[in-house]
Amino acid sequence: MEYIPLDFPFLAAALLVGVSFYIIIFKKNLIKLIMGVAMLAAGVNLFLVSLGYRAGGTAPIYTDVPEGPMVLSIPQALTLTSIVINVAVLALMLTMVIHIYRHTGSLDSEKSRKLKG
Amino acid sequence: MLSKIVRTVANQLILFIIVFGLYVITHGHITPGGGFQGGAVIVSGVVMLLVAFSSQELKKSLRERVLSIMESTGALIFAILAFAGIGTAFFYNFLVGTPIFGRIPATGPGPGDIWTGGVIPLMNFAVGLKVIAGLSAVVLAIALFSSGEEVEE
Amino acid sequence: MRKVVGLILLLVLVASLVSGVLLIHPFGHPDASDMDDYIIENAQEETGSNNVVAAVLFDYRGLDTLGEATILFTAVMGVLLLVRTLKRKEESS
Amino acid sequence: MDTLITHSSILIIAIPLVTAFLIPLVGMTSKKARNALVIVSLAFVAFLVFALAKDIAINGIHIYTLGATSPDLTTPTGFMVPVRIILEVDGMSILMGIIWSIVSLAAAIFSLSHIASETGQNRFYTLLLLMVTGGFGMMFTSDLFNLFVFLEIASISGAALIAFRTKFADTQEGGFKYIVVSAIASLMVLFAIGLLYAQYNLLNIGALAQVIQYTTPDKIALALLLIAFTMKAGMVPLHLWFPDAYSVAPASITGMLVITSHACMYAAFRVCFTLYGGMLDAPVVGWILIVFGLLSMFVGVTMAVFQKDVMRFMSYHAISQLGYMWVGVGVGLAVLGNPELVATYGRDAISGGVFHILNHAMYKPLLFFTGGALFHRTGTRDLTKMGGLAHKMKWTTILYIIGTLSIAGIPPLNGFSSKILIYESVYQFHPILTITGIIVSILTLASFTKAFHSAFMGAELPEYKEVKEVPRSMIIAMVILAAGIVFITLFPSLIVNWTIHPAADALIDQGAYITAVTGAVP
Repeated sequence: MEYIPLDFPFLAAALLVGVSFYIIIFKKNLIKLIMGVAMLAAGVNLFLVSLGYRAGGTAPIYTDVPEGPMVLSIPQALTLTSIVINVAVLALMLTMVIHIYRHTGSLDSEKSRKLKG
Repeated sequence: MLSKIVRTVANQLILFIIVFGLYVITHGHITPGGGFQGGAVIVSGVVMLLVAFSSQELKKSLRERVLSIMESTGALIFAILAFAGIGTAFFYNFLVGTPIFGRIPATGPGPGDIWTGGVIPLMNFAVGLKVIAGLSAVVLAIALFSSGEEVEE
Repeated sequence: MRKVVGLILLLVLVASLVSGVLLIHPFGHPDASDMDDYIIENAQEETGSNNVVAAVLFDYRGLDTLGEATILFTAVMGVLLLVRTLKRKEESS
Repeated sequence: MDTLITHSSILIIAIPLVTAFLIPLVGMTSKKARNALVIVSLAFVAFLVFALAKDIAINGIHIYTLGATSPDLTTPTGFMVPVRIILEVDGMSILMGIIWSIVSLAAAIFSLSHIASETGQNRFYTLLLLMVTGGFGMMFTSDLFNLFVFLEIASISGAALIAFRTKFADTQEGGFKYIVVSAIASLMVLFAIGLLYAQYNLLNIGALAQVIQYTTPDKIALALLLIAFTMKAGMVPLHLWFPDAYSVAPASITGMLVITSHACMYAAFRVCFTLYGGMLDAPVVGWILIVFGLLSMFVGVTMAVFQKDVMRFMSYHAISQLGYMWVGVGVGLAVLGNPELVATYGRDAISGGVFHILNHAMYKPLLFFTGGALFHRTGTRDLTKMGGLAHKMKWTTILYIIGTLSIAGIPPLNGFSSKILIYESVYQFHPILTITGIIVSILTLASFTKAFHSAFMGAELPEYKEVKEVPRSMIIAMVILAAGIVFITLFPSLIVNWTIHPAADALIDQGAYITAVTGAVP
């Protein structure tokens, strides 16, 4: 495909962010909350990496590449960084949820709330 | 612990996964890939072992103490490579032009040369070491923890 | 009540995000690319790496990658801190 | 020495980082060596920060380009925009750096005995040092994406440290809330970075500020950045996680978390003043900050009155005190477009807000540390269960009194000097702001007196017969901060002239920040 008339990747990223915010605001289950954060990260990463696309461009690696334009390289580096960061965040979140489940016996964010104030 | 077939296949497959991961790490500066990606490939092999065998079984061969040392070492090598350029500036690529990984490829498309990239291949190795040790430790720790085992300090 | 407020906020957020992403450049045709063009042209010469993304990661934006590696280290330390045994071993104290 | 100064900005970030990588290795062999390593590295970093501060006072903005052939070569030869990551330290950044170096050193010393009976100490100190790295990175970098990376380092290590005492359920919940909030906030920041990058293909704050147009995507990016940073700093409509997270952490970490809140606040100021600067719809954004700042002041102090948990009580006061800074700097932002008003009271309002950051960073960690000292000896955070501790813990009592008088703004102490600066300048903008500030101040004094009464005064309770004064290292840590308070109290004009006014000017003067990156203004 030579040219995509609508900004489908951008729209998909924005909608993915919207859906994940819906999950984060309305869902009570902590695991679903974590899934929401993971989806939010996926949406933002999709947005970042699609920013760098140049129509008809090749990957910015010079080894045996055909002649022609190359896609922008910085968004790819940023996305790679962001993916690793989110892996780290998810690992820590899941550990904490296991602890919360051990302590309270529930994954419901309303029920497990012990603190009042 | 899964059946004997799965365990045997996993035992053989892990070698290929490690070799492929090392290939991705080593060629990070000329082909798609790098330390993070190659490290993640190898850790996926560790996860396969974790599924095939039990976490208690795997704990015997992957000591957390060793993983912890590996991870700190990887991180330290990375930081020291960054520090080594401080004669000019932090993160200065001081190996470009020297005999070690110092060749400069011809500008424009061309076949890759492994001896290029300056500190980049070395940093890829450091990051790869770090990612392998770190993610394996996390996966193993969470698996042990959620199965009720106490993790050594 | 809380749900209504949340829904309104959500709609405002989604509307602004969608309008934001539609107002930037059309997909596949970046407006400005000075910084990236410089890197694509000079990466081979300056860093000797054929892989421009690796050059960006480890040379042009090295501190980001060091930070990224640090975050991974932090998360590993955090997870190991949280799953540690709470009883001190006899011989180590 | 000159070489050390040239590289000092990156060394300040890198030394705690490398030490953090070393801690797991050193900690395996010797505990004493590990503790000494932590303290020595943080002390050396503090020394470097002060050396850099002196250099900046003399030579102006410090700049460091990573990986370039020369550290002051911000743009590649013959090219107009910066390609590499640049660290840029001006008056405001170095003020935050000074605060962070003092508080982190005090927190590390406090931790020595505060967590001495816990397991997992190696990892505790590793994470503490990583948090120090993240904070310094946020304060010194001039690259938006790098800011995001360091924000994540600070928040992930902070969350793990909040959840340090795993045997209690509330710590896990506090840590979880903190990491969810920071993950959402930092992803919003990342989306905003994407919007800005798409239009200008730049990531450096100075270079972006030069070309920014304030288009609709820019406005959305501004909204996202402001929501994210104010949420992370604990401004009122988004503050619900704040007391839950801050009250359950070990006291030394709570002291440091307060400063990470300030660092997020600093990032918000950086975005408003430096990134958008002259293009900004200044009165609107200024009024938004003022209104929510007032709300924070009021809600924080009223919620604090009902708290029985000493750490929650202090956390709500932290929200309320943060409100003063939002109001002070918000007033300065609201008049930013008008040079006359900036000269008459805008600069003073910003100075007041910034000065209050410095003061708050001294007395709030001190108060949290005294709260931690009480918890260390009594094993409870419940104020109603304490009593008569003044007889047993004399040092803690005196230090608590210093902190209380300072937070309430009692005349000779430092809290007063910054509050009076805010009151005077803000009064010319709108009198109601000053009146609210004074009311909140009175309520603060009242609630701290009440807490003092229930914890320290009264008869000795039988269950605390055995209570002793806290160990020496905890007292040393508290005395460091109290000494900071006394120093500011004794020499307010010195502090204002040498650190506060340069910081306020650094915020107002957008051009200097841009020029340092891009060379001459076109």
